[in-house]
Amino acid sequence: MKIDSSLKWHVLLCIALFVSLMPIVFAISTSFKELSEAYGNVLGLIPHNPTMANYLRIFQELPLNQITLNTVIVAFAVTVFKIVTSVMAAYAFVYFNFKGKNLLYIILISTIFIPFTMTMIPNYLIISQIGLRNNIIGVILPQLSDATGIFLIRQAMRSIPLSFIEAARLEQAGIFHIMFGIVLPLAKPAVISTGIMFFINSWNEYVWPVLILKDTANYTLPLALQLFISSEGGTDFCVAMAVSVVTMIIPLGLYLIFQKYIISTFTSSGVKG
Amino acid sequence: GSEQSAQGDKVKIEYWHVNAETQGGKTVQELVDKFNAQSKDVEVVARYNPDMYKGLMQNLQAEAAAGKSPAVVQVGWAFLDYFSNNFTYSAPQKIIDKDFSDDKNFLQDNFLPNVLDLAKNSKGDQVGIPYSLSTPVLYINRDLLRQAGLDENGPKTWEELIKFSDTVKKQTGKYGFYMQEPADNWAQQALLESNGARMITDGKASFASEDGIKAYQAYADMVIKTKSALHISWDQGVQAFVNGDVAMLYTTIAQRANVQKGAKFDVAAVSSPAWEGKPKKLPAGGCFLAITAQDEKQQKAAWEFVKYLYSVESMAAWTKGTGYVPPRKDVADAENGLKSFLEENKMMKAATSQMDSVVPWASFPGDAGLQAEQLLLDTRDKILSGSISAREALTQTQEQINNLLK
Amino acid sequence: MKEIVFENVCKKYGKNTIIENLNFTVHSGERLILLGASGCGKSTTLRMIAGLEDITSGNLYMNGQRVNDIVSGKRNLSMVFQNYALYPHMTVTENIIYGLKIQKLPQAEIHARLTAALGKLELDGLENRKPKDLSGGQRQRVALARAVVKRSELLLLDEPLSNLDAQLRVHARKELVKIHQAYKQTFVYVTHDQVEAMTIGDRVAILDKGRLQVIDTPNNVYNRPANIFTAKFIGSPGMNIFKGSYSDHFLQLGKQSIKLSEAWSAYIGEKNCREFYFGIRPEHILLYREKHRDTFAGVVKYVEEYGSRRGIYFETEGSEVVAVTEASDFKPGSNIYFAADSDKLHIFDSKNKKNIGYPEVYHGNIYQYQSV
Amino acid sequence: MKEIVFENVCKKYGKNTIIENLNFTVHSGERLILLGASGCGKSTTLRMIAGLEDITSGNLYMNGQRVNDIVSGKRNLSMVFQNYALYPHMTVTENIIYGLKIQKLPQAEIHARLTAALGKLELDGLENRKPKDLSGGQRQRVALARAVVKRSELLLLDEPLSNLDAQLRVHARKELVKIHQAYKQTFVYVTHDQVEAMTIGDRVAILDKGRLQVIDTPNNVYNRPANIFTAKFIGSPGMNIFKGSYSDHFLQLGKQSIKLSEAWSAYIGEKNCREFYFGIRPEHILLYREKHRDTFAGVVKYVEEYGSRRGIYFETEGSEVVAVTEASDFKPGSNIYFAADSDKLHIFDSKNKKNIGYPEVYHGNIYQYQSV
Amino acid sequence: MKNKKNLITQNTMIAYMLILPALLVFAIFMFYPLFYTAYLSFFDWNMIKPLKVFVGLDNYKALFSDPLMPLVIKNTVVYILILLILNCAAPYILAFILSFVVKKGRGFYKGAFFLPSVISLVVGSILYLWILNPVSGPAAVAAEFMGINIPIWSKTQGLVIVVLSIITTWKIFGYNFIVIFGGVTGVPQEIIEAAKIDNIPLYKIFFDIVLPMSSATGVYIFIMTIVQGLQYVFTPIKVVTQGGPDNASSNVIYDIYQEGFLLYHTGYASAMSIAAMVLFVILLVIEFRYVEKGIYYEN
Ligand SMILES: Nc1ncnc2c1ncn2[C@@H]1O[C@H](COP(=O)(O)OP(=O)(O)OP(=O)(O)O)[C@@H](O)[C@H]1O
Ligand SMILES: Nc1ncnc2c1ncn2[C@@H]1O[C@H](COP(=O)(O)OP(=O)(O)OP(=O)(O)O)[C@@H](O)[C@H]1O
Ligand SMILES: O=P(O)(O)OC[C@H](O)CO
Ligand SMILES: [Mg+2]
Ligand SMILES: [Mg+2]
Repeated sequence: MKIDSSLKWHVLLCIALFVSLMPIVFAISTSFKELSEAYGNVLGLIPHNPTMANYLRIFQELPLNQITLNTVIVAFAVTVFKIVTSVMAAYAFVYFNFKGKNLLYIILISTIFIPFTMTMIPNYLIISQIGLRNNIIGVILPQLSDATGIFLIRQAMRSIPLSFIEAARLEQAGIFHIMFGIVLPLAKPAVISTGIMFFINSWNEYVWPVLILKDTANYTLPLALQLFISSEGGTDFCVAMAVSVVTMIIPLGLYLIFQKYIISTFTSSGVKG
Repeated sequence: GSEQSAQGDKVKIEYWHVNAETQGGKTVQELVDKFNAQSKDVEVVARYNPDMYKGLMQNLQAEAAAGKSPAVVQVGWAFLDYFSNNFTYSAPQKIIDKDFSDDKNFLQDNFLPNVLDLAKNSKGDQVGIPYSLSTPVLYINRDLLRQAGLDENGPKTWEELIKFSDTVKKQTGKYGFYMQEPADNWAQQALLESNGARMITDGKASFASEDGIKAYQAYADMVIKTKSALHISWDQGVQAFVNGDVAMLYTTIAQRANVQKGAKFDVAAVSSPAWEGKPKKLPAGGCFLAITAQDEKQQKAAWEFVKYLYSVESMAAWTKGTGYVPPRKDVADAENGLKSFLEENKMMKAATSQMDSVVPWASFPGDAGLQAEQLLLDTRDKILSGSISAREALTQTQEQINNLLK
Repeated sequence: MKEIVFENVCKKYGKNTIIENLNFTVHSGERLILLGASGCGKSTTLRMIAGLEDITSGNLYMNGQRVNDIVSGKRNLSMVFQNYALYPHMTVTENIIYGLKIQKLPQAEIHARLTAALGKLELDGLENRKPKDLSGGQRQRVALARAVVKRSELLLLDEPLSNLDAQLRVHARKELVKIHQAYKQTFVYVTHDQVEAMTIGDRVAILDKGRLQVIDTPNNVYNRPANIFTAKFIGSPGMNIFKGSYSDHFLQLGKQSIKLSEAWSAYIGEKNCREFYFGIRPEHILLYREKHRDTFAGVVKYVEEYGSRRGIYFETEGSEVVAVTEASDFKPGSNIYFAADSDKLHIFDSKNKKNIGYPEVYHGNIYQYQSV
Repeated sequence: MKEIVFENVCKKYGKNTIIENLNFTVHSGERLILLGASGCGKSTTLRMIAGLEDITSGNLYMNGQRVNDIVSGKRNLSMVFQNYALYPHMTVTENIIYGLKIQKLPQAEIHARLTAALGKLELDGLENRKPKDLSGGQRQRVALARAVVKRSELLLLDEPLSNLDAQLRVHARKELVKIHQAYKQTFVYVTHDQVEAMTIGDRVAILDKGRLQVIDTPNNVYNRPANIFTAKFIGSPGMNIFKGSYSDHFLQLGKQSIKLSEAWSAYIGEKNCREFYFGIRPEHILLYREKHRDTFAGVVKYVEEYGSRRGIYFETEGSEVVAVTEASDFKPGSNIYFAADSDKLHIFDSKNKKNIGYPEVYHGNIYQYQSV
Repeated sequence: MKNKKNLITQNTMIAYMLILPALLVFAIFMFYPLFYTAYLSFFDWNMIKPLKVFVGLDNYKALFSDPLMPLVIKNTVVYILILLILNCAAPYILAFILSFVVKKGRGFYKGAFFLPSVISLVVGSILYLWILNPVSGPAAVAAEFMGINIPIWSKTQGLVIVVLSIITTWKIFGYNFIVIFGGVTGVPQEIIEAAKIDNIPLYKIFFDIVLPMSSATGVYIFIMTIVQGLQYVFTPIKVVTQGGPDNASSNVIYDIYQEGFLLYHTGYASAMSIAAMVLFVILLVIEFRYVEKGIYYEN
């Protein structure tokens, strides 16, 4: 009877999974198809005439290594900085009392709601003025901090029982020990999930880099993808899918490699000891 | 930005284009490389701007706000007025007159007047030179037409097209017709103006004439009444045609490569249909080149480059790479031009053969022009969803637009 | 090595007063036991010493220095938390040596202390487990180990052995005393186990609803309880207390009366009191099946089995009395007669509920502390 | 009302075997105590009964039905968790009545049970507190109240009173027994407190490293321990065990020997054993300052104060012995002589470590259970 | 006393130091642009004209009389509701099922659900545009086998929002799921066990115990779904419908974009931005005032 009741759930879950994974399979399969087959044989997941042409094309036409490297640099830099600044700020908001704390927090957090397009032009002017146009540093700079991160990590820190901090205080642990020895490990799931979110978002970011980056050699992957999408000329769907696959391959790979670790940080929180 | 490079004292200029890899991006780079190789004192950097002319315009906006500007830009026809009103540019003839007396007659000699007129704004200034030219054509699925017992060469008139469409629907159960529905009214303009309506008369919207209403309603009836025409977004419409689910596709010649590569059936392109007894009026798609270089040296360099792009060889390469129709007079027949290419690519003929019907793409004047265009888009959705008649919708919208334009 | 002085210390949570005007001294190097009913404020007191709880008013001194505003980390103490507060993300070893690593002790020293603590607390083999994979008692021992390895001047222990079995508890108790002998730390030790209090404590402080009731040696607390609260609190079951009156050698309890010893009669006469409470420990009550001279009568309500002994709860004159006996023939509902050996009486003032003292003859009368 | 049968039950965590081949029955309506050293598997056993822990192999039956795969909720039982497991976001009241509300009991009934439980466990006034605003003992009582109000057929209690003071513990103990008398549930009760085990248990099961050592009445467990482990485990300090040999009325311990009583001599002769372990409880050892006939000699190592009594740890023939005495004049380092009253001896087989039994004359010899 | 004072100032110093880096970035790249935006909202300008015409509150007035506004706001609310159901409620339930009901294959499901979230929404949008093509996409072809006709959602009012939300969901579901899963499994096992012993039905355990105890995570996901969801859904709108048909899929953020970057009503778009921000901040304050009170935090 145990098996019975969970079978029902498994069926449900598998349907959900199918919906969720099918597009990815579809993308991969299409990237190995010729355009005519992409149109004609929509349901077939295995190409009749598998072709590498789509991949060859992007590798030949684009400095793909450089573009990938750019994307990696931007995504890592943005993620690391956002996480560091967020952790620091969240820590201050949770474990210190100071004047104007709540007001400052509300002000910072309310910026979560501001669409990036709103601040885009003034930011572009700033970046231009300091001569970082067409430079990935210019892409990175305005993204060194993030209210969302502060918010999430603060939430997580607030869920850590005070008694652990108390125990550490008794050990004469200073702020850095408490931060790195106790709070961070216990808030690790939150920090990692926020980091993942930052990474993914930055990896796929498009609007801002488009504005800043001009030369193909400075491009990031999502910009490269745009090269194959055109409303007027028609999108070369197969090539676009090949770029998409290339674009997703690194985060996907990273995720698959660290999946165990990532998932376990979420599940092993066991904060209540 | 456009800086002077120390190396070789070449003037470095930027050329902004919208050509994705699927739409001639490679050709842009080839042309630029060739130019750079042969030019002693100019070096061009080509910069792709995603998201078509709108995207380019956005980037140009940001650039201008930062006090910079490229030297040569592609400007979509829809942005003709907006561009000329808001950006600093140099009329090509002005630069020619100042520094390049040899080229004094370059424009008159090489371009049809109706083509040159395409790049004139509402004040009548020649803002730039037409570069990418496209017209709407009718792609047909011959297999389907045959299956429905119809003439495999497609309809010649809209009236015929409507019948064809209904027949296909009845005979095969598939859709008969799809007219492109991007974020512009380009194709719809062809439909209306060919029936004798005018989108704009004397700077005012005038599409809600009887002719306009009739044409639009006929189109809407296919969608709503007989349900033989498809009302769907552009990519999906093209996909449906290429997949063989729609018999006729009315869209730009620029989609030729895509359709040709993707379709597995007997596909052809024929010229835009006309309304019975009326002349065709087909809006020009694509773009013109404008010179936005600010200082003299740059302007000179820009012209050198522009002139190069309009050479017969360059034009031919451009057409081959993109599927656009050459705006220059003598390219199509020249040996070093497109002669052999056009012979091989029958589909192109549908477009080149209707060049004499080209009219400017309606661009509502003034700052509200873009908004007027948006209103027309909303109107299209309203009419095609059947929530409101073409008459009512067009009349209302016309009034609204004219209020805006005041 | 740390002397701790409470001076009018109060602690409130919102409007609730938890600790009221606490005044006492923990001598340097002594082992002080904090006893008191559940919820009386023991943990709170400990946490105030540790600096984890703000002091609402009053002063707390350590070695003469006022420490109200000194943060925990600067007080040089270690603590075993009632709920252990083990770091869930660290292994047993990491939990234990975390503080030592912070102190930057040499690796060898850390290792030595760790090994010693693991051995003493029988934690070998669990070094790499996380707290959630330990049993309750194992967690508690890790908490104890963590506190002990620090060898700080002051050790605060909040029911550190409550989840250990008797053998291990005896063992741990011994180890704690050994540690104390080696390092002479000041201990403040909260426990509910009276045997633990008696064996470990140099002195015992008893709290009731946040007020200090008594602070005295374990022996005195048991044999010479300073007031009724203490008398009832210590011992299990606690002392029976009756409201009585005295007249002419006779102790009157409701309608019944028994004769007191000469010594008591003289003493009470001397003290000149009429109304008082008298108390007798359950294990000092003599029970009879039949009425005797100088016994009170009652009816058995409830019998509690302690193995070879029983707790007989019976009612007399409207109040419940408990006696502990080896006899097994009292059943609920049966009549019972009892006497109090006047040698083993305690008498308290009816007003301030304080012990009025003992006649000289009984001064040597120190009974053995017994738990059932 | 629930009978529970363990049949070859095993439990492993990964490679660690925690419970090995457990076979025993908890009779319907009995109060069974689980005793055992910290980490021996008591909580695990309880959790298997509750259905919170998968059974690795073997069968568990309740009222004859195999329940290995029956989910907790369907087993109709309540449980007091060792670490309370209170819902942190609910108030005391909400915690207690949550289960009842789910059962859709009438409001009045819920209210009545709540009020009764609050009263019995002295939780009045705390109704609206959240667990984190309670003291340790208060939390424990809430956990107890939550389990008790359900009145289910089976009550599992994991050290439910460990954080209560003696008075409250006596009181809660009484309440628990009353509840049992009223509803005759089956109790399975884990405790480290031997007094609790003796007072509450109908039978006591002793576990060691996941194996059942003995299951018997409290009296027998104390007075007639079935094997050496039990003998050492029960009592605090536990029984002293020596390896000895017997020849001709004399008990040989290393180089020393003492004479045994006739009864023992005869019994041992009858059993025909030479080598054995003999055991004596610390409270049954007689201590002398000077050498007497039939005494062994030793040197005092360590003295533990229990208030009026002391635990004297001394060494003899290389092993440590502990005796409990009222005498106060044994100091570490001094010589000591001791005898074992042969009335109070226990003798175990040297191979299987089981009790060989007692000569007939001693059959009535049931000593009182004592804790120091 | 002196000591405490010192301590306080020292602690305050540390606190400020910790916040400083974030604050610096914010000041330059967020607050300054915001002020600039606020400033622009009082002008009629198209971003490049040399002349900014001061119009006072005209932009705001226009905002309130804009006939599109009610529609856009309604759409925004509908988006929020759908996104909340799909990306807050659904993953919560799924996380609960996976952590307390179905224990086998947990890792696999978690991994698989998370996969799409690493993929860019542009790709996702294009993919779905194809897959969900109601005439000739795989979904339509498959549905045809079963005799179902897929409506032309991209041109159907109401439905278009649902489909765009589904595309967005495809992307953010996995991430939300995994974060919520972390929160849900953070509920101590014993507490769930206590409830199980009491034969509490699963849905009750969910609502009475898991939800309140993981509410810190819940609120986070709730807010993130609103904020991120609205911003994320921007991409599919842009790629798939451009706000159509007849604005039926536009939302506040897309509308700001359209006004600002397609129609170049910079001043007006700025006014819209500021109004939207004020609206969201009010929501946030309400959240702090009322929601946070009901939330269970350890400290
Ligand atoms: N998840 C786990 N993985 C490995 N070992 C475990 C795990 N959980 C418990 N154990 C071990 O199982 C043994 C039995 O644990 P259990 O909690 O049943 O002990 P116990 O008898 O209740 O002890 P205590 O009296 O200290 O509470 C312990 O040695 C413990 O370390
Ligand atoms: N945050 C709080 N708000 C209100 N009252 C509290 C709070 N924390 C504790 N209390 C109350 O303070 C009193 C003292 O608590 P404390 O933890 O010191 O008791 P304790 O003596 O250690 O009890 P136990 O032996 O049960 O652990 C208790 O009655 C408790 O309910
Ligand atoms: O592709 P083009 O340049 O022909 O333009 C025609 C389309 O309608 C533009 O959206
Ligand atoms: Mg406490
Ligand atoms: Mg346990």
